[in-house]
Amino acid sequence: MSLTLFALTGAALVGLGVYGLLARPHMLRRIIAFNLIGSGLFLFFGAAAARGTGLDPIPQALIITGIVVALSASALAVGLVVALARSSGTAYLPDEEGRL
Amino acid sequence: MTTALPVLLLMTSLLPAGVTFFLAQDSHALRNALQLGGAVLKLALIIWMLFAVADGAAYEAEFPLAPGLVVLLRVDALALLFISLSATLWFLTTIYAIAYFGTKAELSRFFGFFSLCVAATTGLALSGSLISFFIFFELLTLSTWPLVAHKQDKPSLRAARVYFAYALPGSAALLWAIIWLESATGPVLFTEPPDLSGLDPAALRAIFALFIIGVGVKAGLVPLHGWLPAAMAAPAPVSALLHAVAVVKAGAFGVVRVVYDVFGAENMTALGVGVPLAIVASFTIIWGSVRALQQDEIKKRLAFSTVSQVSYIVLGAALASPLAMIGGLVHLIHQGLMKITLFFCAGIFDERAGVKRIDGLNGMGAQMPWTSACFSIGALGMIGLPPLAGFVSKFYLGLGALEAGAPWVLAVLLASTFLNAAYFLPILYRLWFLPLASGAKGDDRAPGLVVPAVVTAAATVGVGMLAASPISPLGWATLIVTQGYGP
Amino acid sequence: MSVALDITLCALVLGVGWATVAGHGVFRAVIFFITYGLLLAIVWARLGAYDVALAEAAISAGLTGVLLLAAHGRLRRLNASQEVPLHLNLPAAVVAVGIAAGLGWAWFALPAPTAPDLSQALPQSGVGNPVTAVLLNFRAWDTLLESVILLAALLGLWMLARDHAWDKPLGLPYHARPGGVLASFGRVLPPIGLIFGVYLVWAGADTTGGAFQGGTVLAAVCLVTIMAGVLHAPRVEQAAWRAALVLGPGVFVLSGIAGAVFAQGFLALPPALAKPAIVTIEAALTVSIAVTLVLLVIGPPDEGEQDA
Amino acid sequence: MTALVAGLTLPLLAAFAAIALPMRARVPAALLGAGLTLAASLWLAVVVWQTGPVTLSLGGWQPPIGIALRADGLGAALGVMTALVMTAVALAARHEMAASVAGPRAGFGFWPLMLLLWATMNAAFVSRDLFNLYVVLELITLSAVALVAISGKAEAIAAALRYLLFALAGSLLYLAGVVLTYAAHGTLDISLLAARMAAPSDALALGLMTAGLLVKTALFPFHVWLPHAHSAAPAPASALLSALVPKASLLILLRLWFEAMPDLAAPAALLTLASLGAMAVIWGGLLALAQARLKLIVAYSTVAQLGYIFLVFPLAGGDGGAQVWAAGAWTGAIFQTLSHGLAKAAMFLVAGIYLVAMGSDRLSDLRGMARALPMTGFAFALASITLMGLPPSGGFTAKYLLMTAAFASGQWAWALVLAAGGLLAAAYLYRPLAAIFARESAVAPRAIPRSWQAIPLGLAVLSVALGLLSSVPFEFLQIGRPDPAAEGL
Amino acid sequence: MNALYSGSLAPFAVLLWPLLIGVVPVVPRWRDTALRLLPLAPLPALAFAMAGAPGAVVFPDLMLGVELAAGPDSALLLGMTALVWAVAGWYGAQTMARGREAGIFTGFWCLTLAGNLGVYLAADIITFYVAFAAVSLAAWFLVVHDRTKAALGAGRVYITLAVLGEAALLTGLMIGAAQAEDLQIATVRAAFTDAPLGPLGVGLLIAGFGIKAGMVPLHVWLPLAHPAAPVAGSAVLSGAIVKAGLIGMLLLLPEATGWRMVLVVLGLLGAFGAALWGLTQRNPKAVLAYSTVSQMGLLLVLVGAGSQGVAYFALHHGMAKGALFLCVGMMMLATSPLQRRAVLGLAGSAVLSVAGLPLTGGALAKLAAKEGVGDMLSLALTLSSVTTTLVLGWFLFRLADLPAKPAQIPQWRGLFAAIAGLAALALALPWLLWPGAVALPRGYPFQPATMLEGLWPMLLGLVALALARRLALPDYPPGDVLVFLPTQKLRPVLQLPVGRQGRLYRKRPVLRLLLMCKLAERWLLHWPIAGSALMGAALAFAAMVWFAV
Repeated sequence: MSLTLFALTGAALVGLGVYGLLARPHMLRRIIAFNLIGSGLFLFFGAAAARGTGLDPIPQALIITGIVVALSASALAVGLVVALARSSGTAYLPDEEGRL
Repeated sequence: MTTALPVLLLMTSLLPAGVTFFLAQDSHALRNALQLGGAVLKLALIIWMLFAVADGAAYEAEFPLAPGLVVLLRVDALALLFISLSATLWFLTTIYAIAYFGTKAELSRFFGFFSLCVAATTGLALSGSLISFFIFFELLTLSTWPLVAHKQDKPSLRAARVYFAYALPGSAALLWAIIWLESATGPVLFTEPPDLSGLDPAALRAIFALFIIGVGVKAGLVPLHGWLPAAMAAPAPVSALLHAVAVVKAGAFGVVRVVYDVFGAENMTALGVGVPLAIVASFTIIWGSVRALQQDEIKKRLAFSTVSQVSYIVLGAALASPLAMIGGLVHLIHQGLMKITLFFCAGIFDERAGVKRIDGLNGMGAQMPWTSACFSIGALGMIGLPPLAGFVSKFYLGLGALEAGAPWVLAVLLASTFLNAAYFLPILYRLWFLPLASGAKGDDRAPGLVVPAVVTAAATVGVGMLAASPISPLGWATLIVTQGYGP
Repeated sequence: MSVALDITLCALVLGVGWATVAGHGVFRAVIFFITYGLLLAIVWARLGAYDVALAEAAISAGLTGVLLLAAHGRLRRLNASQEVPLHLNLPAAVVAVGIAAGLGWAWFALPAPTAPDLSQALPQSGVGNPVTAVLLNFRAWDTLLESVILLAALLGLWMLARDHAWDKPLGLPYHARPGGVLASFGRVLPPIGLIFGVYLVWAGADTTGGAFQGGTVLAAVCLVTIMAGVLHAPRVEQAAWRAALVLGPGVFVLSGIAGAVFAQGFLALPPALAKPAIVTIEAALTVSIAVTLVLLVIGPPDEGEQDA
Repeated sequence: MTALVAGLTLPLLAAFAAIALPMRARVPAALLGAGLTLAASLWLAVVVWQTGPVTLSLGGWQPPIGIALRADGLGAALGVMTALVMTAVALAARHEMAASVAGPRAGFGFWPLMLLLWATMNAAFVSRDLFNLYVVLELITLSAVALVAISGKAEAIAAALRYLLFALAGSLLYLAGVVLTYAAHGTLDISLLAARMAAPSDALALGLMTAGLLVKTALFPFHVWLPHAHSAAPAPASALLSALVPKASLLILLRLWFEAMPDLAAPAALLTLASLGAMAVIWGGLLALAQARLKLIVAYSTVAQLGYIFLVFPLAGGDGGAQVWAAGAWTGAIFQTLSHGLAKAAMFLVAGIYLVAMGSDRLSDLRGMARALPMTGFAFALASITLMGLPPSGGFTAKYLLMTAAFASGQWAWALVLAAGGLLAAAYLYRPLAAIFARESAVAPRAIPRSWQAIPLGLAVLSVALGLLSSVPFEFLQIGRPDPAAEGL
Repeated sequence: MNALYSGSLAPFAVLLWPLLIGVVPVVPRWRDTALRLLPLAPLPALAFAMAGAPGAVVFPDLMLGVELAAGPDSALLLGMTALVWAVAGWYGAQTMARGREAGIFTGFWCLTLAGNLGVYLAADIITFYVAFAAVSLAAWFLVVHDRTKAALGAGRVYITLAVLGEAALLTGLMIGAAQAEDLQIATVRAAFTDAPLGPLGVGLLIAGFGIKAGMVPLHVWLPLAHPAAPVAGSAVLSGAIVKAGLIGMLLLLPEATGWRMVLVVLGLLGAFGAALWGLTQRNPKAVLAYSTVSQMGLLLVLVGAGSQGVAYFALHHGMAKGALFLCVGMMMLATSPLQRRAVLGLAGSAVLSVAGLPLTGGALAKLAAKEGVGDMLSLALTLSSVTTTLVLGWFLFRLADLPAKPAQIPQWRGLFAAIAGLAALALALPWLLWPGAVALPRGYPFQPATMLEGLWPMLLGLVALALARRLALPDYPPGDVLVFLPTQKLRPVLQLPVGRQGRLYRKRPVLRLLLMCKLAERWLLHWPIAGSALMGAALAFAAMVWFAV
């Protein structure tokens, strides 16, 4: 029951993240949304891993790896957003500046 | 030996090409020696083979690339016909080009591609399978492009662009046709006609049309001929090569291969595609002549004349009768000799007298008697004046047309003869009969330029005069047809 | 009871998640995101995945949050933090609902769970914590690449520096007020944090914890010290720091090669030597991870905005 | 096995060395690493040629516990291509660093990033684990984005950010698929997955992974990030990005559809993939035609060239896999991958030389470059031949094989795409060629050493040689092929 | 390999000799020598013909297999041709201005001569055609030699018709050869009967030969070219070259009857029409040219009627007409009234012969010709004497009026003697050949009825001439049909407006397309759009797989 709950929460988080990633043009928002999707997926994964007898350690390891990967990507992305703002004055992609 | 020879033949021009690219600009002697050495060696090899092949020998070399993708080099009579033309004219054109360019810039590049072009032509001639034919066909396109663009001025670059714009769709069509066909029949070797029963007639007709479009671009079939006159911006040796030896000939040769070695005359007749092809060829013959008549530049006029003349070969193939075939094949050689003479001379007029336009030729006959005489012989040959080379081809084509039951072709030949006369005779008239314009002068004291022209002009006379001899092009063409395609 | 707790938790997570997406203002979104990370850590704990919970709290909520906060501050100074209010984007909504619905459907469509049987393998892995066993033994290749990813991200970040600032210290010029709270905090925290971090690594072998979690704590400590001005931000040329960056992955690779030479194959650990090898690798990794994370947070060498 | 491990670890160690070592020792270390890795890749190819696919369970743990690596003909061939391109790029980059105005930042970052990319490319070619491939893909993405940003210009930052955005979205989609796959089957190993009982959720997993990989492979219409990213990067980096990076995700896509889940190859999906490929061919060609800068033309040409490869899906996928033409189609697609990699790297390296020599890559500024730098002109021309698919290049062999398969399977519309694409390629490559080979040379360009000019020429020659000597590669690619149907046509 | 040749080399030498002389002026220093050699060029042919054209030769390797041999008709005409060429050559050698032009003239004179001889010697159609082309085309140089406007204009018409004729001839020959599968003239001729396109082939042959032979309405070049050419050229053109068409008809037109009527009708039209039209001319050479058309018309009638005396008739006409043209030249060169009178006398005798004064060679020729052609045609032939007398009488008047040029040549007398000899032969040779060539009894010409039949038309002609002298005859430029044809309107037809090349690549639509692509690309670049599409694609692929599996 709880597992289903967590899994569906994970799925909903993914949906939220996807919407944020697509609908919000500010790049920092998008980085946040990206993390939201990732964590939602991991939650789903964790719920799935807990279905059997005991908690499967492999998914946990994969999730930890995934979290680090997400952090790395976020760090580079944040750096890029700052660099973009520094060079162009906005945190929007050039084609989306008009939306500000 | 039997496998080495075709490869060796290819190498005689491929190796000089490779080496020449890396030669310093000013190492003229070495470059010239390479070029001429390769040409001479190739000629020697060919003469050797001529006798062997006449006795029925065949040389073959095979290089598989991928399954179905096999480069097959094979020396048969038809290959040898084309290759001896290209080798002979290559040799002469090399001499001519060396004299023409002197010590101008970018010669290593030029001669590199020049040799590469001949290598491609050689490969084309030797191709024993459709796919190797295509490979060399493309190699030819690519190696000719830098030659057309050689001067790198605006018209040359435009010409090169137009050339590509025509050639590449053509090769796409050709590749399309080849693969379509081979997907049903397996790899097509010229020695054994493919079994076409797996394809329905409509598909076969479409394939045939694609083939003709593919090779027709190079052969300058109207309406695919637009690149040819534009390519006149190239230097004279290139025009000579393009028109007489390599490109248009490759197209015409391709038509012959397609018609006789891929489809076969019977199939072609059964499919009913021969007559449309003959009509296209006929239209090309007429149209090219009419357009030639409208040109004021010598080389342009010659270019349109090529458009017209090369279709004789196509016509010969399309008529699918032995005599027409002989006529077409022999025209392959004859047109080459005549047209190269004309282009040599046009180049000499340009180089030694600065004359590009027809009206500048007034009175040049006295100033440049050798050149003018060669030009006249070439032109008269084109008209079909007996006993020059062009007459022989026309005669056989006419007989072939009657044999094939297509007498209307005679009208085409007739009209063409007349149009040829209409655009060549005024030039001769100007050369010999009109007074020299004031200030114009020229001379032909340039043996490197004139001697090749004289040789080809003499050959134009010779092949006509000695047509019946077994070693003449006509004799060879007859041999091909009786050996390979005879009933 | 527990179900009710879970429902509440999930509702909270979803609510905060919604707020990060739909809320007004980037700063608020960042704050909500940190909150969200912490809530999620609780969810992981509810699932019994304590390693993940720790990683989520330390890395997702903590480090990512710090990164985002720092970036937001930077953007505010660059006048780039404003944003347009949320408008309904129908196509986005449709695909978002579609993806979520798909995943939801998939949950019910999943076949019966089949987990690989680790009971044979675990005793040979040299560690008691199965997650660590997976990370550093069974799927060590993943972990090795993962540490390299951090390195790659750092390299990428450094590439965003301006050329004239390349030889400057990393990050913005930072001046802590001497004697301020941060400065004194910076003197007190390091010893405690250091011990906690090392403990996490050591414990990771058998219970919850590990190189990444420990490294994160160490990184946090290090950051505070730098912010306090106790420790100076390094420069790129300083070789010791760069060596520290590659220490962990380097040791990892070399031990993998040693496995190939002396044991069954690449990355293989003979059961007898597994434990010490893992601890050594973890130690080295921790150093590298800590340094990398610190440098990731402080960012590329920069001179600030005065020249912009 | 040793060769396999060497190919993975040597570039990693070299990258670490390049990070840790001081300035003076950096480049020699990187070049040494490059040389050794090249040797390892060639060695691996030889081993695969002699003994068949090389399999390795990392740490001695069999899947599903551990991760398995397997170097088949396809992986080893891509490894060799990567090694050749990487080596060439390394050599060219050494020249460019010496000549260019790029400061110590680029000089520091390029080498480790390049070597990391190399290591991960090699990892991608041999990995059999879907999650490991996710990590690999992320590593590739981050290195690639960093390489884009290395030039430091504003448009490069924007392009890199956009690239990262697209790529991360793709990663997430792929990750979602991986999560579903593991949740359903408890394994991520491709070989084990091939033998699994299909689950309903697999459809969603496959769809998610496919879409994620498509965006990383820059298939139309998800290619929009590529041209700007590739053209904004410094030329050696562009060469890597265009020639290699999309090939990793492409390979995974192929492995998914042909090895892991061939049972799910729905005709409609295969058809859609190929249709998108066909549209990429046309669209990329048209947009390349519309560009005025050499690097943009070359970048859009990547979009087009990648499109060809997707024609393999209906030709060799699904039910077609057992047909006689499948081997040809499959090998043709890989040939396209290989020859495009070599040729495209050559083109970008030429563009890099021009940028150094002229300070611009606008076509109008490149007039007459062939006169000043003849080897570059020749290299560009040769590479163009491959991209146009003219014989006797590798591109031709690829097109020939694909076209034959198209006709043999009765799907001749794909042949039309191949033909049209070749013509478009000719059209868009003609413009730079015409400019390069124009007569005038306005500004005397900066001197470029011959040893530098020779590098792209070498690559271009290789791309042509791939066609001239295609029988050995053809055989090689059959090693360990998933669906060894009857030998080609 | 075949043997180089088989048979007697004599016919070959006959052809080779003029060609050798023709090559001499290539060397500038030898030009004058070459010109002096002109009269010698046809002498081997003459000797060969006088010997009865013995022997035949085959060169299997030359061209498509050259065969040389001459039948009786050919031999007759060969001799006549050689004779005319020899005398005209001498005239030319004497009168031609030295220099480069003379060199060209010499070369092509010899080439034309070789061709002209060749048509009689050829036994295969290729050799025949080659010879015919040589005589047709090389003669153009004789026409335009003076480079005057009239000469060049005439040359244009001449070459146009000659090329057309060549083309028609070639086509006709091909039709025959295709049926015969052989190149021998006799075989080809026989094949026309059965050839599918036989009638067309015969028609083309008639046209081709007809152009050469001045058959109405293809004769238009003749009245233009003959006056324009230098006298020597006119002489050979009118005397010898036109006979090439005739021999072609004799050799190649098959036995079948369909075409004969055509020839008869056209011949009669020419015979009478051209003669009458000659009265509209003032230039004596033009008058003579029309007379040639007229006489050739008669010959065509004879060919059509299948007369045995065609060659015999042609023999006489060739020599007489050659002499007449040369007389015009002599008149122009005459410096004293005595000389003028002598020329007039010579011309008058030749005229009488052509007109058929009994007991002249011309009368004999007519008698021989009338034999076996039927009453109607016989009457026509008789009547033709009226017009011949008329036009040639007119010619004599015009000749008498011809102003003398101040030029002088040293050997006027010698030349005159030679021409007189030619004329004398025209009068006498039919007598000598009568027994061999004609089946009529030796005494036939002397029969009073015969004589009367020859005389009354002449008298009628003289009356008509007297009348015509009273009339104010119009003065038309030569060329009749051509003058009234709108030839100028033909030129623009050949210069059709043709679009520029590369139309395929007209840029505008391409640019528009590219612009649209760029805009679409910019739209796709939008992340919300691209991203939504991406997520949608994931779902779509999933759906496709789901529904399929």
